[in-house]
Amino acid sequence: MKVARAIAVAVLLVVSLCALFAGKLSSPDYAFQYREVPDAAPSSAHLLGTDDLGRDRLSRTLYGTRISLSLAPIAALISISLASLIGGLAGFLGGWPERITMAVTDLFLCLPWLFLLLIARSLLPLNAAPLTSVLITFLTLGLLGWAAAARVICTEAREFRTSDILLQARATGQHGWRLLTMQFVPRLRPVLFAQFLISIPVFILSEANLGILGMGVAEPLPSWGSSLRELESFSSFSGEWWKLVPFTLLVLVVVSFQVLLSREEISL
Amino acid sequence: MLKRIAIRMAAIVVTILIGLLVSATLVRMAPGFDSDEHQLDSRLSADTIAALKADKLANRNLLSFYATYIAHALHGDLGRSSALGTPVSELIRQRAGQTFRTCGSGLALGCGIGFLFAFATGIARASGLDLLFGSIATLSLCIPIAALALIFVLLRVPAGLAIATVIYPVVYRYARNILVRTLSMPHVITALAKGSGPIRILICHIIPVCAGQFLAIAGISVSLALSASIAIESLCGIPGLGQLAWQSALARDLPVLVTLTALIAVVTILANSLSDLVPPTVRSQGS
Amino acid sequence: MRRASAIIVLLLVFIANAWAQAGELRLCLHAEPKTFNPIQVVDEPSETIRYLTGGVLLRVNRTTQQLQPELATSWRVSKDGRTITFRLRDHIYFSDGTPFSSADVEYTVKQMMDPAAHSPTGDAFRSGPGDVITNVISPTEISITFPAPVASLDRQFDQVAIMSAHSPKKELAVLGPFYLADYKPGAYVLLNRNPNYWKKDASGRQLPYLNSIRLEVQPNRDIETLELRRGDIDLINSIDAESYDKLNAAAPQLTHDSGQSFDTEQMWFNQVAKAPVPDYKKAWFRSTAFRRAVSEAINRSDLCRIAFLGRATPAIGPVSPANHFWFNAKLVPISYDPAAALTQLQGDGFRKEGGTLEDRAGNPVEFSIVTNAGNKYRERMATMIQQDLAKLGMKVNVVPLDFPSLIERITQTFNYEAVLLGLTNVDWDPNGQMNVWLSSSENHQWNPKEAAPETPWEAQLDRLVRAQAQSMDPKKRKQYFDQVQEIVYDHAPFIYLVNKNALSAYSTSLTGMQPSVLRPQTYWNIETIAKR
Amino acid sequence: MNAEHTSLLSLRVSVDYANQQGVLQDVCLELKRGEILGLVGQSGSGKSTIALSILRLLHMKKGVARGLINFSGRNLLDLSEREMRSLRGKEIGLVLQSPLSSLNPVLSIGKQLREAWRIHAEGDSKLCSDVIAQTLSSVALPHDKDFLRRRVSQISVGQAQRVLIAMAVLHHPSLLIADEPTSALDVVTQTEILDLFRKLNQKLGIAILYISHDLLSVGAICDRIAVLVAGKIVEELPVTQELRTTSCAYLQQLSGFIRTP
Repeated sequence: MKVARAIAVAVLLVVSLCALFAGKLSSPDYAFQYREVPDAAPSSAHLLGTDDLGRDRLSRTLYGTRISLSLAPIAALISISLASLIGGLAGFLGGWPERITMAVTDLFLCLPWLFLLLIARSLLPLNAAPLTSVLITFLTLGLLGWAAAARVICTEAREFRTSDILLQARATGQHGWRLLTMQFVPRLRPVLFAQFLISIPVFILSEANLGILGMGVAEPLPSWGSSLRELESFSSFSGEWWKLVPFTLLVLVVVSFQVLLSREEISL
Repeated sequence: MLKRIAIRMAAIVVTILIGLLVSATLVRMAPGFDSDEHQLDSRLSADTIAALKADKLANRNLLSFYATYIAHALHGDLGRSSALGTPVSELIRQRAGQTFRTCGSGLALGCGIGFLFAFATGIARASGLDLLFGSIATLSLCIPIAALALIFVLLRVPAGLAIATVIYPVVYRYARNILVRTLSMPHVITALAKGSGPIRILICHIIPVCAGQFLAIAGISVSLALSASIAIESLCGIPGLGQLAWQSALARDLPVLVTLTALIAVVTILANSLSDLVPPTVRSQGS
Repeated sequence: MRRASAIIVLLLVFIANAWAQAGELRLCLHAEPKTFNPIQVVDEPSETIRYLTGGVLLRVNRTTQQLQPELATSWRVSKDGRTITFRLRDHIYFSDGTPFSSADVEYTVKQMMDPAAHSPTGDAFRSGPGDVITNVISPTEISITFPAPVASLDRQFDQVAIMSAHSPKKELAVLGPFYLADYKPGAYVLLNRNPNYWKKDASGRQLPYLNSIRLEVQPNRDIETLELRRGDIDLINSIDAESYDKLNAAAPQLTHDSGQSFDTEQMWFNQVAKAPVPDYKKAWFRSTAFRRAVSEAINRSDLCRIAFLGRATPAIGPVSPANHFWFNAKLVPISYDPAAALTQLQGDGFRKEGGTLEDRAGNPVEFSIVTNAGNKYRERMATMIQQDLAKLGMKVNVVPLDFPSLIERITQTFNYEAVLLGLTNVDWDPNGQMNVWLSSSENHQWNPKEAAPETPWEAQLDRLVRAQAQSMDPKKRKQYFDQVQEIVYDHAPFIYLVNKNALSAYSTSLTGMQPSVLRPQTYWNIETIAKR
Repeated sequence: MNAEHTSLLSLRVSVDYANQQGVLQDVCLELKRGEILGLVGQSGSGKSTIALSILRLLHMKKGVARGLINFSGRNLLDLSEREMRSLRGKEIGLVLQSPLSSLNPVLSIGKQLREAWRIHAEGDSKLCSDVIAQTLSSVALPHDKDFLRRRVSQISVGQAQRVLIAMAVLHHPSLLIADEPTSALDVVTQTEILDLFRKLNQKLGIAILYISHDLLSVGAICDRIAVLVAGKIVEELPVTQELRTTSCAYLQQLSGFIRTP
């Protein structure tokens, strides 16, 4: 297990260092179209080949890592915070606040949010800087992603409210903030951690899907999501392993997070 | 008891009415509500285009749409699709069975495998297993849903499996982590100290205690399955409600979208009420 | 013994299956057909079904681009271009057994021209105010008079499927090679062979050869390609360049490139006076020099080579060179010349400071190109144009939008700067584009519904397209249209980018295929197609 | 041989947790049959770790035990999981500190008791209910149907603790490990439970490893006291009758031991 953890740390470290020094490791212009060599296989000039417009895949992957890997965890944190705030409070308070919150959550889960995103895009100026629109995209994703987790957390909190761990903790004089941090948060941690792990790849992919509403990462800025969209016509992949590099990286990073964050030993 | 059920039902009805209003507003306010792709067809006269849009323009006034919709819905008439011209109730009748089968099998399979793997990691006490199942979960989360749908068509596998692939990671992660937490609870240690074996621990001391949380997970996976079915059905060309939802979203088909929202809301609320059926496991002392 | 009989039974089942499938053509529709009523057809899936089921009086031969007789044995257009007279075939029956006569033609025309019916098919005949007069001369002869001359009147009848005036089945009684047998919404449309179809082949065998056609509703083009490779479907009418390339690499015997098509991909700038765009930007977009400079700075051959994988040709104007009769052969391909483009811009008061192009007032040139999201080729073209124009110092933002939002922006709110879209030209005759060039029309996309032409060249365009519509002389009409093409070439209200190639793919088990660049490319001669 | 003088449990273990090394460092303990050994120490000194490592349940807390745990002549660390399981509850019982959460909240008390019996015993349900009734009365609890049908939320803390004890001694184990069994109880209940332990020890001859930080209660029932500080045994003393009665000064001294390092 220790080895696994060391590997996980190493993977995350290497990936983030590569992203940080993307310009040093590859061609600094991720947007330049080498039009003589579109869709090329790896070569000494382009270590991971080029994409359909002849842009260097390696630098696009690295710059994309920088964007996706810094923003997706932030969005995940936003949605976790919202979920634990809303679900936790509702479950903790019980009674009608809980019932109303849960009704809102149910409603939230079935509303056609696509249209809200479309409305948001129509409010955004067409010439918004690519980076701004990425930020807004991830922010929106974080804000819309809490409902499912809030339900689980609420059930959890309700059990906690009625458990005598709380009673006992109260009896020993813990209250307020201390109760929250000492008892409640550690108890919620597994669920929050699950939510975090689920959200990261989901957010990275949703960003790509929002691209088709005009709210994703705008051209020519790269992101993992837009690289992963290439998988959608995967029948062309026979033997072209280099097109799977962003996908492999994403899986590696999330698995590393999993290894790193799962402290609990499970056994019976 | 009867009163409680009545209040509960009323709450559900109010929730759905609000849902209807919000979704109608969202659709109506979305850009492109008034437009029609045939507006670009230079062969058509302005008259014809106006006629093509007539159904949609009748719904322009949101409040009057809302009032007529509810009035008609009370008489069992859900209106007519503005894009397809067919009664909404008929559209739903034609397609509900397909979605029920796809989502049902996907849910059963996804939840089944998710819980099974979660229990397996719990019982086998091997963190290697967790890493394996967790990585499978990560892998299926990282594949774009369009690619997933395509893979399943390529392998000629039923679409239910694609939905299961979407649900499994979520169920596995939540269930496994709740399981881990429950495992370290004192009553499990007591049971272990009694000499109980792992299966007995699972069946008598973990599942009943976590039933609420597990049902909450099953509940949210219903809404997950429904939203996954939109993408999967429209990509795989399965004539279900998900495909209808996507087509209507593109066409800004207000009556269909509003009805579908209500339908999804009913299913979601019912699914999520599952976890409320189980009383909180630990009641405060003093009764 | 038991095993042997089991094998025989299995074999028989297999043969029966193979037999049943042998005469069935399978292909995909990309969306749900919206109607089965031939006069209400607007969308492509409905049009496919109309084409396969509808019997028409005259048909445009998609290979020779000439008219040929079908239900009408001969026809005559009057000198003023308002009246057409048909002589019809005798002893023809609808698919349900109802006999066919001139009354059915009269009924169809009346239905189509009924203002309350809002028939899109009828729009092609609505040239002026007034009523359409039909005159049934005999059961096999009819003349139809329109209130105003209709440009290439006879060719328009290619779109008119004759409906029965008396059949209880209404529009489901058809004269075409197939009739609608089964429809499962969202899943498939099944057409069966029309036993009453009138046409016979040279050896006297009744057509069509195929027993049935199964049209599967399948919006996903990747899956469509996959199904073709597997043999689940037999035909892809128009396949996109990327799938074509993949298929060509794996199974070259399936693919067919018919060359440059009539469809154009183009971009245009927003020239609407009341558009919510800054005034200084409007001034750029309304400057011919600016538009021409942009046009010249776009590397069209790169667009064809990279965005379309070589399966497209640089476009010259509204008429594709593939349209041999109507294309103005004097026009030369627009040369890629960024230096000349810059000079032209400098002549218009722009100057390049550092890496940035600025207008006279010092505003940096920055604009956005919107296009419909999900269209890979347009997104690619926009991104390539982004880099091409960066060489002039222009900053271009690419914004993909979902289709309804895009249409709302370009037809209602005019909240856009430039747009990249494609227009399909179904018609061989450019008269179908008339609404695009008339400045008062809603389809005059760069500046719709002008009260009066806002520029002299738009006034000239108005005059030319009206003149060609009035004239019955093909040579005269060609001259007018040549001038239209020259004006569009010089003023670039539309910046034409590429003409896609007409690409199709079909199984080697199909015989009698004659793919064409005109729609429907592969099955236009459906009655003589057979499946081995 | 007198049973009183044979050694029941002797251990010498070191324990590491995944995130903390040296939780127990070479701890030696010896427990004779029928003896009550008090294990005292501050919270965090590793008392509960000893309890869990004897039952080989340390992996629940992600810990590993090394060394020797000799119980009735067998080294527990060498046993298979199956052998260990047949030992738990039958020969070694465990009582945890928070009685309300140590009982399964969704099962009735009767069901949990029956479960505890059935794991290690054959026989019909008559025998089972007899044993349960007998054991419940020996811990001064009612054994009517109504009580057995209750859940943990419907009984008091003191009752819950008695149920736990009843469950632990159902099979008359030779060793009972009580991990801070009285810390959640009020003073009156505490005294009652302590009496109960003493009674069980005398009547059934069950040896008790009594873990606590409460010196008074330890002094009240134990034969010997071991003091655990930061994972090491620092003192092991017998408690004489004399000390038990006039113990204040001595206990104060012990407190010093516990607090100093």
